[in-house]
Order: sequence, then C-alpha cells, then structure tokens
Amino acid sequence: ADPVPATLRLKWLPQAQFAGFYVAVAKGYYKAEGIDLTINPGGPNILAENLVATGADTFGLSGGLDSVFAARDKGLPVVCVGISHQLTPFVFVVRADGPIKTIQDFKGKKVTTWFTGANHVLKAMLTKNGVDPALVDIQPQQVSVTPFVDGQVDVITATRYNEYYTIKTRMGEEKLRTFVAEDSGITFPRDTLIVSETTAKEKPELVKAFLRASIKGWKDAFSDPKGAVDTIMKAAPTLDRAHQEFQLAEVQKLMTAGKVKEDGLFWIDMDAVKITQQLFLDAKVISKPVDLAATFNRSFLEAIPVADRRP
Amino acid sequence: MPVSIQGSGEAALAAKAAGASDAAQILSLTGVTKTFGATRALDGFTATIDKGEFVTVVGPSGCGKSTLFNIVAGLEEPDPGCAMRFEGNSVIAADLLGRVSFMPQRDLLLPWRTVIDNAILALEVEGAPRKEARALAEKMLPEFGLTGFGQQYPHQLSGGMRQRVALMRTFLFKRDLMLLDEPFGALDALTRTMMQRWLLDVWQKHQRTILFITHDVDEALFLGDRVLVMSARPGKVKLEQKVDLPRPRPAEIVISPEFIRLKRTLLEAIEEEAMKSFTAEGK
Amino acid sequence: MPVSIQGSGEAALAAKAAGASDAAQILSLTGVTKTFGATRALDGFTATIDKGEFVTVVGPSGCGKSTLFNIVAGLEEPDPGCAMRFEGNSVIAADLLGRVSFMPQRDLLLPWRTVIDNAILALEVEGAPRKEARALAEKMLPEFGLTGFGQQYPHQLSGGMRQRVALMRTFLFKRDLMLLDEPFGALDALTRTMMQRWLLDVWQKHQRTILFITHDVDEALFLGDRVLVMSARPGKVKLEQKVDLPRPRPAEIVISPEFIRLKRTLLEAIEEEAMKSFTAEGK
Amino acid sequence: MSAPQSSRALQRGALGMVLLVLAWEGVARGFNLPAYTLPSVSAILGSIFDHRTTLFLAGAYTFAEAFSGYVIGAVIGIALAVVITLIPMTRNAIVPVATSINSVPVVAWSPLILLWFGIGMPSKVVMVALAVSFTVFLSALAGLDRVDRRSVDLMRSFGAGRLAILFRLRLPTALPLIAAGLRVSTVRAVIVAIVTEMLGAYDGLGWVIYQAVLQVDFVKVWSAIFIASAASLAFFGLVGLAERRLVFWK
Amino acid sequence: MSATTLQSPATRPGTSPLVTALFRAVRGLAILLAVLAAVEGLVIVLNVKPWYVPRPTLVLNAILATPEPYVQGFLRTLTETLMGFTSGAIFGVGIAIVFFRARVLRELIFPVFVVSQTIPVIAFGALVVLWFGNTLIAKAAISFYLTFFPVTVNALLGLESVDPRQEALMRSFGASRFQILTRLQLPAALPQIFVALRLASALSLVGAIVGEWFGDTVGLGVLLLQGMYNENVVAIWAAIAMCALLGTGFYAVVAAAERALVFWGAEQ
Ligand SMILES: Nc1ncnc2c1ncn2[C@@H]1O[C@H](COP(=O)(O)OP(=O)(O)OP(=O)(O)O)[C@@H](O)[C@H]1O
Ligand SMILES: Nc1ncnc2c1ncn2[C@@H]1O[C@H](COP(=O)(O)OP(=O)(O)OP(=O)(O)O)[C@@H](O)[C@H]1O
Ligand SMILES: Cc1ncc(C[n+]2csc(CCO)c2C)c(N)n1
Ligand SMILES: [Mg+2]
Ligand SMILES: [Mg+2]
Repeated sequence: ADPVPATLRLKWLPQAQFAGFYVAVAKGYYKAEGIDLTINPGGPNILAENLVATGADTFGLSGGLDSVFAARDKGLPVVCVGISHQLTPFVFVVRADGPIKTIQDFKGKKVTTWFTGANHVLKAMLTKNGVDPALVDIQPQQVSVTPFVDGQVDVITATRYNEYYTIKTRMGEEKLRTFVAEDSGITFPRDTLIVSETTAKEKPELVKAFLRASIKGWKDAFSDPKGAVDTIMKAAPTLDRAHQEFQLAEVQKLMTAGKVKEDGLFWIDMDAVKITQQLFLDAKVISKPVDLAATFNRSFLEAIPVADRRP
Repeated sequence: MPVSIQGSGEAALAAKAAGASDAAQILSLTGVTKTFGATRALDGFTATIDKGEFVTVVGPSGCGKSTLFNIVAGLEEPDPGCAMRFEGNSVIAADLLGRVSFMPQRDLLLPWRTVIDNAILALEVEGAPRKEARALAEKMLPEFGLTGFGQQYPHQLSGGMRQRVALMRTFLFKRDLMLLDEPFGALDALTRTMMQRWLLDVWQKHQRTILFITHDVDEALFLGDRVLVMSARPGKVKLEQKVDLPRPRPAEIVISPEFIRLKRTLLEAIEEEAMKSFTAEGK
Repeated sequence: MPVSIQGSGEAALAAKAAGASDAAQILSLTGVTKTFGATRALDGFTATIDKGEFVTVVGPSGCGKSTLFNIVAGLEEPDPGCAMRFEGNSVIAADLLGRVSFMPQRDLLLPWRTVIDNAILALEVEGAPRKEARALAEKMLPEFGLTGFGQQYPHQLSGGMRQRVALMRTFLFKRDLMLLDEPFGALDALTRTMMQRWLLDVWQKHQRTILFITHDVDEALFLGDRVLVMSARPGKVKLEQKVDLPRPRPAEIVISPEFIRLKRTLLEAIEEEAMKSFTAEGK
Repeated sequence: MSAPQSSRALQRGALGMVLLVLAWEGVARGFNLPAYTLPSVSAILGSIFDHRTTLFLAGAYTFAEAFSGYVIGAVIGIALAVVITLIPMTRNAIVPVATSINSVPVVAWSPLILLWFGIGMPSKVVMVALAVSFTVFLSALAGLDRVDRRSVDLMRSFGAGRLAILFRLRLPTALPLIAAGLRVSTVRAVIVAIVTEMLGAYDGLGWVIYQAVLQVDFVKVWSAIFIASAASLAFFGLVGLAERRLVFWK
Repeated sequence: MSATTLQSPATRPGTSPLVTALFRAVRGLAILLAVLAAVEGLVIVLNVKPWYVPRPTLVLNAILATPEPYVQGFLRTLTETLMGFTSGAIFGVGIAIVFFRARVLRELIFPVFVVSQTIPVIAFGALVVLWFGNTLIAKAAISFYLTFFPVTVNALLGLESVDPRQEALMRSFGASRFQILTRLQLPAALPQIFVALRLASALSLVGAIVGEWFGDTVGLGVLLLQGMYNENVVAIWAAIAMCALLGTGFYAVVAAAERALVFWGAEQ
C-alpha cells in the first residue's frame, strides 16, 4: 500500500535537538512503517499543540509538559504519547568566581529567566530552599546571553544544549557554576510528543508506527552522532557543527535519563508528570488539575517491545 | 445673425427680434446667476447665441467671464432659478458636458504628455484611434507654428507655445459651439493675427459657432458678429453691440471710421464698468 | 537714455554711442547664448540698459524672451562665452539672485497663502516683520483693484486678479531693476491702462529701471524709452528702436503720426521675424 | 472636509465596524469555531472585561513606547529629508544607507537592538523610531522634491536661501505627503512596538500576547489585539484630524 | 526636475541613462566597500567583541562557506516578496480607486482596513499555517497584508490631489469617469503611488521574512531566525546582509521604474 502521508511539527527550527527524527526520515524508517513523513519546523509563536489539535499536523514535538497542560486546560484535544526530555532541560548559571555559591545567595540578585515555565521552576527552587521569591530581582530573559557575559545579570537561565554552549564558549566552562532543578526535587520534563485525540482514537497503528520509527532513528543518532549531525547539517547548513555535536550529546543525556534505561525512550514518567502539574497548579498557570488519564497515553509506547525502546 | 438679446441691469439693451425662430439659436441663457460663498460672480446674465454666430465677450477683469464659460461648458451649475436652452432643448449645465469645445484660460496641459499627445486628448476621449489622431495632429503643427515640437513636453515650451497647444487641442475637439477663453492672450501681434485668420477660416468653413473672451477691443471687433460687454462683478450683459462690418475684414479695417466709432462706444462702456470693478469691494 | 546697443545677426543695428559711461549702465549683456538640449533659445543677445531706463522687449512667441529674463533674474546660467555686467561689475547669473525684482510669465501664486500673504512673500524672505508687511500690502490692494480680496485664496480669483497679485508681489520687492514678463497680459483694456499709469508713476518716482516684455506694440511704445525687437528663435536683438515721445504721454498719443510711424517700423520688423519663427522647425 | 461630512464619515466608519463585528460573531458562533481558530467577539469582550486592568496597563505601556518612538521617528525622518534638501550632497550618502537599513526587516534588527538597548522600553522606542522614521523620511523627501521648479526659481529671484525656500515653499508643498506618511506610520508604530515586545520584553501588549500564546489562551490574545486596534484607530484618527487642520487649502 | 526620485535630480537630459546607471552602481559599490573596510578596521582596532559587531570578513566567510542556503534563501524570499508586492500594489491601487469613487464604501471600510493593520501577524503563526499551510501562498499573503495599506493611503491621496481644473477640462470633453481615471487621475497620482511603492518594496520583504518564521525550511527569514536564537551573531549579520542586498536591489528597481515612468516630476 502507498505510505500514509503525515507531518511532524517541531517546536523549533531544525537542530540536533531533533536529530533522531531527521535520521529516521533519512534512513527511510518511516517509509518502512508505511508513513510518508514531512517534518515541519516550528518558530516563534508557532504552537505545535494548536496545529495538532486542529489537524493541520499529525504529530507534534511540543514545548513540553507546560504547554500540554495549558492546552488541555484550554480544552485543546491533544494527547501526549511520549516525553523526550526526562529532566529539566535548563539550568541556572552563575559566575564561579562570583558571590553566589548557593541558591540562598540568589536573594537580592538579578536573575533573568524565561517566563514560559522556567520562572515557575525558579520560584519553586527558591521556595524549596527557603528563599522568598519576592526578595529576588527576577526579570524576563531576552534572547541574548550577552547581559550575563557582560556582568549586568547575576543569574541566567540556559538550556543545557543551547545557551549554555554559547556562554561556555564565550567565558569558559571553568568560570561557570550551575544550579539544577532536580537537586531541589523539582522536575520539568519537556519536548513532548503529541497527537490529537482523533488520531489517538482512530489511527492507533499510525501512532505506534511513528513511535517505532522515531525511536529507531534516535537510537541510530545516539550510536552514530557524527552521521546524525551530518543529517542535521544537511537540513540546516548554516548551523555551527561543533555546537550541534555538543547539542546532540546533551540531548542524549536528557533523553536517556531517569527511568528510560528500563522503560525506553519517550517513556512517560507519571510521577514526574504529577510533580510538574502541582508546580503549575501552585503557580495558577492552570485553573484545575487536568484529566491525566486522558492527557497521557502510554499505550502506544507499550505496544512496542520494551527492548526495542531502550536506548 | 443675432436674433434675440436681453441685457438686464441699468444699461440693458433689449433688442428682441420677434421673429426669432428657436431653430436658429444654439444657446440661450436667461437670468444666469452664480455665487461663490459671499462672492456673486454672475447676476442675471441673459443672452442668446445663434447658430454660426461669432460672439466676442469683453468685460473688466474679474467680472465673471470665465465663470460664464465654466457654466456653458457644463462644468459648473449656475444658482437655481435660471433657464438655459441648447440646440432648442432646455438643459442643465451638466447636459452640456462633451457638447461644446472649451478652451480654458489656463492651458492645463498634462505634463506627462507630449505636445502631440496633449493635442489629441479630446480625440482620444471620443474614442478615436490614437495613431490616426496623432497623424492628424502632426499635420496641424505647422498651422500653429509648432513644427518640430510635437515630441516635446509642456515644460519645454514657451508661454505662447503652450497656449497654442491648448488651442490645437480645442480645435481637434470638433463641436458646433466653441468657447475660447482668451485664446490669444499670450501671443505676439503677428502670431495672433495669423491665428485670428485661421480661426475665422475654421469658423466659416466648418460653420461653427464661437463664443470668444478677449481683453482686446480691437480683437473683439475684428472677429465678432456681435460683442457682449459685461458689467463689473456681478457680471451681466451691459451692452450688446452688433458689428456690421463686411467680411472678410482686411487688417486695415481697424483704421476705418466705422471701426473706430464702434471701438469708442465699446471702450466707453467698458471703461465705466472697469472703473466700478476696480474700486469695488470684493463681494 | 540709451547708450550702447549691439544687435547681431543679419538685421543688426549697431548704434554705439562712444561716450558711454559705465556708471550710467545698470545692466550690459554681451553675446548671451542659451541652449536647451537641441533647442537654441538665445544666440548672442547683446544689449545695454541704462540706470532709470524703461526698456520694452517684443518678439515672436517662443523667441527666448522669458529665457532672457530667467538669465537676468539669476535663475539660469547662459552658455559659457558671454559677458554680463551689472551695476558696473562683471557678474555671472547667480550673482543677480535677489538683486532684481522679477515677475515671471506665470503667476506662481502659492495656493496655501492668501492674497496678502502671497503679495508679501518677497518681503518675508527679506526678513521684514510679517505684520508690517501685511499692513503695507493691505494698503496697496485698492491700487491693484483687489479691495476686499486680501483674505481670499488664489483659487478663488480670476485670471486677471491672479496676475495683479503677482504684480503686487513684485512691486513690494523693491529693487533698482525690475523684470516684468507680460505683466498685463490678462488684463482688460482699462485695468491695463490704469496699471500702466501706475507703473510709470512708480518708475519715475522711485527711479527704477524697468525691462518689460509685452506682445502689444502699442504698449511697448507707450511705455518704453526704447523698444528691443527680438529676432525669431534663437533670439537676439533684431532692432533697437528709441522712442522719442515726450513724457508724460497722454492716451491720445497712440493716434499721433509719430507714434504710428514708430509702430509701423516695429510691426514690420516683428512681422518678418514672427513669420520666420512660425514656419521654423523646432530646433 | 466640512464638519457635517466628517461626522457622517464617523457614523459610517462606526457602522462598518459594527457590521464587521456582527459578521465575526455570526461566523464564530454559527460554525461553532473553537477559540483557537476564532473566538467570538462576545467572548473576547468578556475577556477584555475580565483582564481590564492588566490590559489597560499593558496598552498604556505599549502606547507610550509607540508614541515616543513615533515622535522621535517622525522628527528624525523629517529632519533627514530636510537635511538632504538643504545639503544636496548628503543625498547620495543618506538615501542608500537609509534604504539598506530599512531593507532589513525590523524584526531582524530586534535581536541586535535588544542587545544594544536592553530589554526595557528603550529598545522598543528605538525599533518604532526606526520603522516610523523611514516611512516619514520617504514621504517627506518625495514631498520636498515635488515642488514646481519655477516656484523655487521665483523664490530664488527674491534672494531666498535654501532655508527660506524650505519653510515658505517646500514644507507647505510637502505637507500633504508628509501627513500621509505620518498617518500610515501611526498604525505601524503600534504594531512594531507589539512585535518587538513579543520578541523580548516584560511588559506591554506584545508581552501579554506572547504569554497568552504560550498559555494557549487565544481569547486573551484577541483581547490584547482589540486593545491595540482601538489604540491604533484612535491614533490614526487623531493624526488624520490634525492633518485636516494643517492641510486646509486642499 | 526628476522630483520624487531619491537619486540626485540632475541626471535627466544629456548623458545616457545606461551610463548614469552604471556610474551609479560602480560608485555605490565603491562606497559600500569603503564603509565595510572602515568597519573591519574599526572592529579590529577598537577590539569590538564579535557578538556586538562581527568583522565584515567573518560575515562574508560565513556566506561563502555555505553559499547555497543563502542563494536558495535569497531566491525563495525574492519570489515571495515579488508575489506579495505585486498583489499588494495592485490591490492597494485598486481599492484606492474604489474608495476614491465610492465615498460610502470608503467611509464604511477604511476604518476596518486601519484595524486590520494593527494585527501583529506573528501572534497568529498557527492561524496562518492553518489557513494557508506551509506554502508560498502563506508568505505571499503576509507580504501582501503588509504592503497594500500604504499603497492605498498614498494612491488615494494622489487621486484626490488632481488639479480640479484639469478634471473639469476632461469633463468638458465629455470624458467618462473611466477615461478621466486612466488619462488624468492615475498618471497624476503616479508620483504619490511610487512613494508608497518604494515603501512597499521594503514592507513586502518584511512580510515574506516574517512569513518564513511560521515553520519554513528555506528562505532568508529561516536563516535569520536560526542565527537569532542560536545567538550566532555572524549568521545574523550574514542573513541581514542578504536581506539588505535583496531589499536595496528591489528598492533600486522600483526607484528606476519610477524614474522612467514619472519623468515629468512636479512640472505643471
Ligand atoms: N472657485 C471660486 N471661489 C470663489 N470665488 C470665485 C471662484 N471662481 C471665481 N470666483 C470669483 O468670481 C469672480 C469672477 O471670476 P472669473 O474668473 O469668472 O472672472 P473673469 O471675468 O474671467 O476675469 P479675468 O478676466 O480676470 O479672467 C471673481 O471675483 C472671482 O474672485
Ligand atoms: N526648460 C526648457 N527646456 C527646453 N526648451 C526650452 C526650455 N525653456 C524654454 N525652451 C525653449 O526655448 C525657446 C524660448 O522659450 P521662451 O520661453 O524664452 O520664449 P518666449 O520668448 O518667452 O515666448 P512666449 O512669448 O511664447 O512666452 C522655446 O522654443 C522653448 O521651447
Ligand atoms: C523554556 C524556554 N523559553 C524560552 C526560551 C528562549 N528560546 C530559545 S529558542 C526559542 C524558541 C522556542 O523554543 C525560545 C523562545 C528557551 N530556550 N526555553
Ligand atoms: Mg477669466
Ligand atoms: Mg515667455
């Protein structure tokens, strides 16, 4: 039979963060599963949830649990079928030689962060460590890390795979100290795979096939990072290769952390999900708890033998 | 020949020829009044123009001559309460659009058109094929002393040359009634004389009716079957002077006693009005 | 009184008065030539104007009169190779900017300024206080037959009224040398006569020098100390005619034999040139 | 335009808006569209009421940015055009530079402007000024160039210098075009402020919109846009009114 | 005077237009090179950090290292820009004519147009993708949306400022409204329309680039976005340089068209 056309909407432009999907396309893994997959990049203000909910795209690699919760809260019929990053993908960075040694030292300092979820993580971390967030000068973070490099900002938020790389190349890794959410017992998994309720209900085989091929692609990417970066560089030739190699390595750490060793890639860890939901309820980002059973569906993953899913 | 004229106002001359057949008249205006805000430009202008007549209009500057022409060209409606007849039918100004060929006081050439293309504007509007129209205009250039200037743009012309282009444009728009607002104002004596002869030629050959504004009493007498002297603003007919000089009129006619007598009459009438107009308040 | 004139070309009239004192001359032009692309407008125009003289310029339409004025007003540089002297000094055209009062052939009134404000434009440029300038202009309105129109905008005026506003603007810009390009072209006979008288008055009282373009040979003779007849394009001086009529000149002078004799001479010269110009190719 | 005419225009404009709103409401309700496709106007108005303080403050913030940037941009645009008319030599330097700067979409400058001017108000003001100045510059220059050469000549014959010609002739001639540029710029000023806020800010309507998009709250997005539209429309109307005062001779 | 064109007005008669254009291009290039060299020197001498302003040679190298995304992006963005510009210009002038003719329509609809211009497209990336998909049309549509409004405003202004006496003359010839439009009003409005078209040349490019931010894979907008969010300042400048090249080139074409079409300037 002809392959079924389907699209995957990314949360952002092609980069090593999404290498597995590109590798799977390049190696024909989706074709082999009977899927003719097109990868559509994202962009600022492009919301994968929205496009998946309306059926414009079949699959979405969305922002993260944050946006899945928000979408469900607003009644968008999306279902999460897998989680990519098992750990909080961002860290808070300070100068190693600066006055900030512990989270308590954030008090009275200028901290910039993204007001897209990271701010709630920061507040939770502060609260957990006995700091009143009101005493910290928290400000939105712009695209550039330069204010931090120039010393205008004391603490900056950085994804492990992007901003951190930029800061490190400018300042040197030894000059930096990082604070990790997991150290305060907080987890904020991101980069979720979503489909619409319709797709989940009417085309379960398609979802399973997609997951199978994607996992295969990611495993290939991890075992042959050079080749995976080659594939990415083909899709986006202006990227910095060294950065992409670093990114893939970081993404591998994020994707293979936690329970993934046993339960396989894209595993949905409901404990982490609940922690994150509480975070959002506390922050009043969502008005009420979402129906976790309807929002998270592990059945598609579970249909794939766990051995195939393990990295 | 003139049939019916009715000047109103203190110096009116009511020379009603009873036998006037409507068919002989091309245009008749009764009590035409026009007010711009506080300024009354025309006040009860009444006159009749016969088919084939050459009527010249003189009057003090600002007395409403151009306003009159605008109305007869269909561009402006007079104040309510007047009557206009054209070719035997009662009309409003707008009905006259496209039915008289009108040369305004300013040349109003289009800066993006060459001399030729400016000249054929009206023909184009009528739907004439552009090529033929251009050929026609090209042939007329020598008559207007514009040989070799066909492809120039208006800003490359002298004042008098622009006026001649505007004239050409008007002539190419062939209508029974022509309204010419100081067509020769910017021309030197000889060019003017040549254009005058040419105009008389066109008039006679093509049986056109001409209404002609001028400041030059000699010109008014030399050309016209009849001269309308307008009063100071608000303008009406102050004097209607028949010019019973034989045609064709030689250039020397200007020194004939008859001519000089007519000229004196006209000058007197104009002088009186011009004096009024000059000292009048703008109203 | 005229001192030195040199017409060039086939019909030139070289009347060099050897005793010419430079101090008496306000303007002297030698061999002024001007070419626009392929069109030569002036070709070796040579003339001298004395202080206090009233010189009128006539010539066929398109012969380069306005071009000459543009040069003398400082607006356009002539082709290289000519000599110009102004008030005893050798000058280029640009040096003359702001030193002669110039009235162009088109009125060029600014649509956003009232009659008064258009009239005081030059005064404003000179830095006169606006209030005083306005008061001055206001007082002059009756002389120009514009009483009550001070606060009107140009589009509310008739053709002749606009011309008078432009004239007023020029007169308010007081300079020893005045260049008037057909200032009375759009005026009726009487208004024209009144403005002429007024102009002669200003000229004599204020000792101004006037260069005056007109199409009207009567006007040229009636006003001028001297008449320059220009040749067909390219323009040069074809004939310089001294007008030895006594001043003040009464209106009746136009029928004096002396006047008529002069007129005939001029008309002949003009006619010849106009004929050439009319049949010439545009070059 | 006379007073009764302009009040009629106002009525018709209002009628047009009402028709639009009705059609919108009809479509949104009739097809039962979900909020993430097109929320109904009533829902949006409700949301505006719910968030009125936030939206009003954000709107005021954005408008402050837009207005300051607008004024600065307008002054710069007109000043540059004036400089070119006064010193013609500068034309060949200013015009190409201005066009190349403006050929790069404002959004592309935003990261650099944010880098150079920070995430606060100044960067938005700079961006708005950038966008407005070019629009006004082009219009002003075209207007200043458009004067009839013979009128310039007449002024020159009065001994008028470039300045006198500028003030008495060129600027009045250019006024209608400058005014049109200023009118078009009002809308652009607001939108550039919003877009820049979306790319980096912590206040203003753009920030509200950005937040709302990430929170999948499309009703709120539309609420913010309604506020922005109302502000722009008022801004546009005010400038239009001033224009009619200024260009009275038309 | 070749008013309304932005280049020096003293270029009409005499020298051939080709020679003038060539001369201009060479001079422009020389100035550009000089400026770039100066920047290069300044950056080196003042030791400016590359993330504030990178050396021009670095930018050039970045483009030359992987030329094909830049070339492809250029062509793709150019296509979108042209589509948006053309449709926006035609619609802008067309609607201006409609508004000019039908005052009622104008008063009814114009405010809606103003309001439409206050909607930040990038807030509705998803809607654009929903309506138009990931197609060229989507980019062209955004480009169109940014372009038509200034054209409408200026064309309307131009149509309205036609000398009423000239219109009266045409009417006296019995000209129909259509004839008055094509023979008088449109030519007379052309200078004003071109002011807007020059502006629109830049805006249509903005539209195309913003359009590419909604999940596209090729185009200068994509390159720009990559550079922006990776904080790769050299890549940002490389994309900016390409945008500037496209934008100024397009602007120059529009300005040249204007010089050819609006040769009469402000003469009356
Ligand atoms: N559009 C207008 N608005 C206001 N007043 C006007 C308008 N048009 C003409 N007028 C006034 O009407 C009067 C007559 O003007 P018109 O142009 O008809 O005079 P005219 O006889 O042609 O004069 P001229 O011989 O000087 O051309 C003038 O006083 C003028 O001020
Ligand atoms: N800017 C220009 N470009 C090209 N040719 C021009 C220009 N100005 C004038 N000419 C030409 O120069 C010649 C003289 O023009 P000018 O205006 O000086 O004539 P004039 O004597 O004033 O005529 P008129 O009595 O008709 O006003 C004309 O043939 C005209 O075509
Ligand atoms: C949580 C989070 N919020 C904002 C950014 C900044 N940022 C970098 S790329 C990009 C586009 C969407 O991913 C944005 C907004 C981030 N990195 N992570
Ligand atoms: Mg008149
Ligand atoms: Mg002339």
